[in-house]
Amino acid sequence: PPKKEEPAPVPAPPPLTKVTVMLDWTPNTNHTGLYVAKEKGFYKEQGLDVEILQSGEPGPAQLVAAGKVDFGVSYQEEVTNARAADIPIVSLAAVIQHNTSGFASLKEANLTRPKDLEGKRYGGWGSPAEHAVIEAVMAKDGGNGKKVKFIDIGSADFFSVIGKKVDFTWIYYGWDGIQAELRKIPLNVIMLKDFDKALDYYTPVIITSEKNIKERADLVKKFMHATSKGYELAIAQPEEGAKILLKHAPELNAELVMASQKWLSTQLQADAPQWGRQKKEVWEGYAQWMFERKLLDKMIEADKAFTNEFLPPK
Amino acid sequence: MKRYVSSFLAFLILLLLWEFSVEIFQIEKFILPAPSLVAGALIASFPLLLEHSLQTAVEALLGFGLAVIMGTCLALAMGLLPWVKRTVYPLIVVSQTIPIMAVAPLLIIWFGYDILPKVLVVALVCFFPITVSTVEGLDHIDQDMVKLLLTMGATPGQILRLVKFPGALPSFFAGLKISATYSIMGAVIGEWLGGSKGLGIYMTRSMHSFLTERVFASIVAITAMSLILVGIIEIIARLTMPWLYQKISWQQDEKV
Amino acid sequence: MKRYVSSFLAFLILLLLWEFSVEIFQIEKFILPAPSLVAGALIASFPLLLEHSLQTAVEALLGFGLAVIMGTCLALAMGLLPWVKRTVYPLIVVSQTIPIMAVAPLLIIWFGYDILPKVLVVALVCFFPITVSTVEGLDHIDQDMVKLLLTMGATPGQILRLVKFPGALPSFFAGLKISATYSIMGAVIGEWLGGSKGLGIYMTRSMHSFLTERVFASIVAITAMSLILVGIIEIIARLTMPWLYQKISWQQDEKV
Amino acid sequence: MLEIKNITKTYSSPQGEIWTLKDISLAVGKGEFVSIIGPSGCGKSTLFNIISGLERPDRGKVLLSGQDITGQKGHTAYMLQKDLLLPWRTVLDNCILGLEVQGVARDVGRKRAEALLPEFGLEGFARSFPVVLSGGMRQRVAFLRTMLQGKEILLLDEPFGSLDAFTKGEMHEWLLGIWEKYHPTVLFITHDVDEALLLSDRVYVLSTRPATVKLDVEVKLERPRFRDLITEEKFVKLKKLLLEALAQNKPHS
Amino acid sequence: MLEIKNITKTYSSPQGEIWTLKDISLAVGKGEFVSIIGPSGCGKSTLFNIISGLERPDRGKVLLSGQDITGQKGHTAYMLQKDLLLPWRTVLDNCILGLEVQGVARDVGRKRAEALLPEFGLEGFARSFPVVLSGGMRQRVAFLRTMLQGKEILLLDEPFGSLDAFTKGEMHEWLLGIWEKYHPTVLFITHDVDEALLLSDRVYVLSTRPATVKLDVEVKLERPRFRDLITEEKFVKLKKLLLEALAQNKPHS
Ligand SMILES: Nc1ncnc2c1ncn2[C@@H]1O[C@H](COP(=O)(O)OP(=O)(O)OP(=O)(O)O)[C@@H](O)[C@H]1O
Ligand SMILES: Nc1ncnc2c1ncn2[C@@H]1O[C@H](COP(=O)(O)OP(=O)(O)OP(=O)(O)O)[C@@H](O)[C@H]1O
Ligand SMILES: [Mg+2]
Ligand SMILES: [Mg+2]
Repeated sequence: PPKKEEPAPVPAPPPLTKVTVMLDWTPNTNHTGLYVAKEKGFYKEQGLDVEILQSGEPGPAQLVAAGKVDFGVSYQEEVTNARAADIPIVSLAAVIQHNTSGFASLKEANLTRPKDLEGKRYGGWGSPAEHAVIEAVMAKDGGNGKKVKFIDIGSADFFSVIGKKVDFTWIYYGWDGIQAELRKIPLNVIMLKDFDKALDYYTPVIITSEKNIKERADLVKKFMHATSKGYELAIAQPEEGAKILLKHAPELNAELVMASQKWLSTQLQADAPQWGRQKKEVWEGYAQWMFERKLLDKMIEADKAFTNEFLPPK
Repeated sequence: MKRYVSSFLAFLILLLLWEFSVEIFQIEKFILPAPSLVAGALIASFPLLLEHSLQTAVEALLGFGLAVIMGTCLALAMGLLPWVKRTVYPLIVVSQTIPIMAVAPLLIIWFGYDILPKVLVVALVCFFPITVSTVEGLDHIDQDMVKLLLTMGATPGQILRLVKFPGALPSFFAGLKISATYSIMGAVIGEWLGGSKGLGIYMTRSMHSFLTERVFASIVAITAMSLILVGIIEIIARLTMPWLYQKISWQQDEKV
Repeated sequence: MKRYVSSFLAFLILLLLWEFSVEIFQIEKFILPAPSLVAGALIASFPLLLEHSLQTAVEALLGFGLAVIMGTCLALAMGLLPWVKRTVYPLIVVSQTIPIMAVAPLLIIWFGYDILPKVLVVALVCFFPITVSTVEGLDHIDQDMVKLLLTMGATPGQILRLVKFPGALPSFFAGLKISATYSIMGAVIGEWLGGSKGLGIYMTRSMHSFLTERVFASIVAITAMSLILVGIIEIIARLTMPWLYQKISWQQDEKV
Repeated sequence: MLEIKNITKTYSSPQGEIWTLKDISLAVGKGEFVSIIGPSGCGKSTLFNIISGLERPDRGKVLLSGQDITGQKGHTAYMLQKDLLLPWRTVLDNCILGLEVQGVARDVGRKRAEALLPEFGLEGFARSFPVVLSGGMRQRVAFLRTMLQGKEILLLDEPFGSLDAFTKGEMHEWLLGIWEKYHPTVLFITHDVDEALLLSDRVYVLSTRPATVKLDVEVKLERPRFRDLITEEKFVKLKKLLLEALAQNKPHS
Repeated sequence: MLEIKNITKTYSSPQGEIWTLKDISLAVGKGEFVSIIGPSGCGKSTLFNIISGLERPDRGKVLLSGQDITGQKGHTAYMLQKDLLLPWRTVLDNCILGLEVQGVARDVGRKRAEALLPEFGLEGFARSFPVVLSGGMRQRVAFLRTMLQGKEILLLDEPFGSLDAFTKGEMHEWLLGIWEKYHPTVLFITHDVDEALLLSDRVYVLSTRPATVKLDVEVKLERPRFRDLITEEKFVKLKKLLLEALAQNKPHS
């Protein structure tokens, strides 16, 4: 029998570079872009093999700085704090353009504006920043934040406490707010960004270490290009994005993920020219705001805290 | 088995009480899900739970194994060399006051986010009971047995093999059983530090998705796995130490 | 005290090693601060640390007290009524496999946000060793002593007071000491659930502010407080049970 | 004064029924010192448990001064096989344990006990804990505790079983002295033929299980007695008698 | 064969020096059964510890067949005061412990031991663990273990001290039989005068601490001996002699 022709040897693809990303929480719709990029092979196209990890204590900031993971999902407050403590991390992209958090209460409590919160019970986790934020937001509306009663609810979730032990708490609309919609619990939410421009900070953001930027700029660029592509797809096809997220984190509540992803798809890029782009005034404004309220020991150099350099050119 | 009947009944009654109070007081399921709901979640997410459980089991077993090795070596060093015991034992006891959750982040920073830090958390949790029990076992060996072997001209190695090892075995296994109880829990704590698979991950994800019944389902899985591990050790103990479990008939009836 | 000299020296050597390796390997302080830095943080934030420690101490002591009451009552019930022991004991042992961190959020939901859930966490952590030790103490009381009192015509109350209570005391105190070791840690875990004051809060805040040396300072505080508590219990034990600590001179020398 | 009538007792164990006592009858007069001797495990302690009311016989009666006290506790002062000193009580407080149970105020009891300490060789040890006592002293504390209960009859179950031969000898001499002085009514269990003969007015020999009374020997040796009696001819003759009775119990002879 | 020459031993304890043995000399001939009797705590076990090489004397020598073995282990087979059976070894494996330490293969040792089990009343118990044995059987296992070591001299420290009087009597008879058959050289410690006389060819009486040799009695009673010997006249006479020697040790006489 004629000898079968040996198939031409396919040139072995260059070995993939191992890259790790640590999330700021359990996987949620904020992270969909990362999973999409992984699932759709955007990372592989760039020669990367990305592993996505869930975090606990401590957040990813220290791990990124210590070089234990390459990238992390963090938020502007943490990056600011870290840089003030000389921990060299840098924000590469804002995952959501505007702050989607706010003070939520049951509709029947009728707390529609910050001033209404006077004399009400706030359920928080006891960080000094909470006091400052509440006072700032209420001051803008002519209210007195000192009149709010603070109650520690720690790790208890929104739904187990609201309307019982406390009147309002601080939530991310894209997760808890959507869950409330699904449960048909009507809420009033006072969004932070509507009342104090300084509080319209970026949360979450994608970070890496200064060392990576200096020594492995190419890798950072490849990672961010693929990630951008992932988030762009999530913006364009939220249902597809949600499905991919659920495939990688099947423990999540599917209904919640679907609804949340749809809501977020309009928030991710929002009014920015491009997904992920950050503005210096946001970084400086928030740092200044923190410094003024003694939440920071020293002022940070805002333009070192973030960079847009690794986003794909537009 | 028979002697556990009454606790099992008590447990069933507790479950029923729980089921009915949830019903009667209309407790919302995200505050306290009814046992039936938990059972449902257990069944519905069984394949997923199994997958995570396997990861946790691997971590727990590796950590447990590491703790057995570390604990036994340290206990032997302490049991055989008094100055090691005098020096190390107080430090080990004091170290127990350090909350593992406070040290765990350091483990992650030092050893990365892979399986290693989880294994180390399990080992840290498990190693104390094993060490303490084994040291106690070695301490309580009848010194006259050692003396007897000395009169026979035995070497230190023979004394170790013929008297000290077997004499410390019951305490050693007692320590193993305590450690086994905590090993799965240790792995879950380790997973809370970060990772991508395991019951601890399943648990936090469920918690953050407001799926309280799944949180309970994972507690059930943790307990079941712990009990299985303890059971396995009990079986090994019985096989290793038949003399301890031999039925003692009325001693007076075997007269000279 | 003298017998702790060698461990203390070993501890100092460890500290020195740590100090120098941080120096030599240029380990960044947010990864592992040098002991001198920790000492500095300890001194600098002493008043703050003291304030938080007081809160934690109050929680720990209340929880510990609660555990003593719960544990003793349960142990007495189990020690005196065999059917209670047969039913409850296995359940208690199995309950030890449930990670406290998994139940803690429920405590918050059920018992509010005040000091109570923290006290409960401490009590849950502490109550197991106390119960188990006391039950064991009651189990190992010489039944012939009970028999002796019966022949004297003693009532159950008299037997309890004259034989069972004092006979179980040494085990009871052994359990107390183990519990005391874990009580401060329990309070810190409780505080991690949420709160506004206490070492646990101080610790998470320091962690989130990347002040790792303060995290270590709080670990030092936790250890110190635990040791003080254990010491206090040791003193109480010595005062309560003078017969246990009485110096035994060579028994052969007190011949008839 | 104490009469035991046709006592029978069977235990059930996982291995089946254990027939311990079979139709045992014996009597102790007032001020008499009576010993019971018998092989290990024959049921001697069981008999005492029945007399003291700790257990009930299957059949038979216990009479004290003609009154039926079967199954009633508190009529006798029982000194168990072990000394059973409570380690957490001082010597003095161990002595008054029985009085305390009876409801006597501590102070009263302590005074009564303290007066007797020298005679029991316990002077200066009132406030010591039992750990520091030697074996012989422990037995004397246990004995004082038994005496102080003020019961009409003392049941002593192998009080010197755990002592070495020399201490035992001393205790014998001491006990003979105490007995001369107070003449308590004593029922005494022992394994030791020499001990039984030296101390008693009468000796019952029990058989192996199920125990029956094999022999009932009057010990007609004049009192006061001393230790040297052991090697005297009359004594050795009685000993031979007892040893033979015991040997008949052995399964292989 | 075994000679002990001018042995002196002092312990230091927290309460000061304890002078245990003072210039003790004694000798045991080949095939002789020699007993040592003395008050509790006088230093009998200490003497055995020195002979077996576990401890060193302050002064004096231990000679075996003329050879100085002071402080050397492994020349004697020592049966300690407790039976010290290893609970995790079967009866058979307990018996061969000494052989195993000497490096004899297990199989060889087991065969040798198994052949002797019937004679030691242990037939059918080869594969049992010690928990199921009675006190007398335990002592026989310990004795077999000692014999099997194949040493020239056996040191037995109160082997029957923990047995009750009846079991003890049976063990005496059994030991007399074994001794008739094998004629081992034995040095035997006891508290019990009857036991010493019944078993031995010679008895040394030690004084209280510091122990010296008070008396050295040849026991000229014909062999084979049986238990009834105890009540015979020759025996009682010797007993009186020993008891008197012991009584002289008492501080209060
Ligand atoms: N509670 C019990 N249940 C079953 N059997 C028992 C119980 N108490 C004693 N026996 C059995 O009854 C028999 C007699 O026991 P007892 O303690 O009266 O003997 P004894 O003559 O006092 O022995 P010793 O001389 O060893 O003290 C023993 O064989 C024992 O096994
Ligand atoms: N290691 C030791 N350190 C200090 N003193 C000791 C030591 N060993 C024994 N002694 C003391 O030496 C004395 C003799 O002890 P030994 O055990 O030889 O007596 P014995 O005659 O065997 O007593 P018994 O008949 O009770 O077995 C005792 O008073 C004891 O207190
Ligand atoms: Mg008895
Ligand atoms: Mg001795």
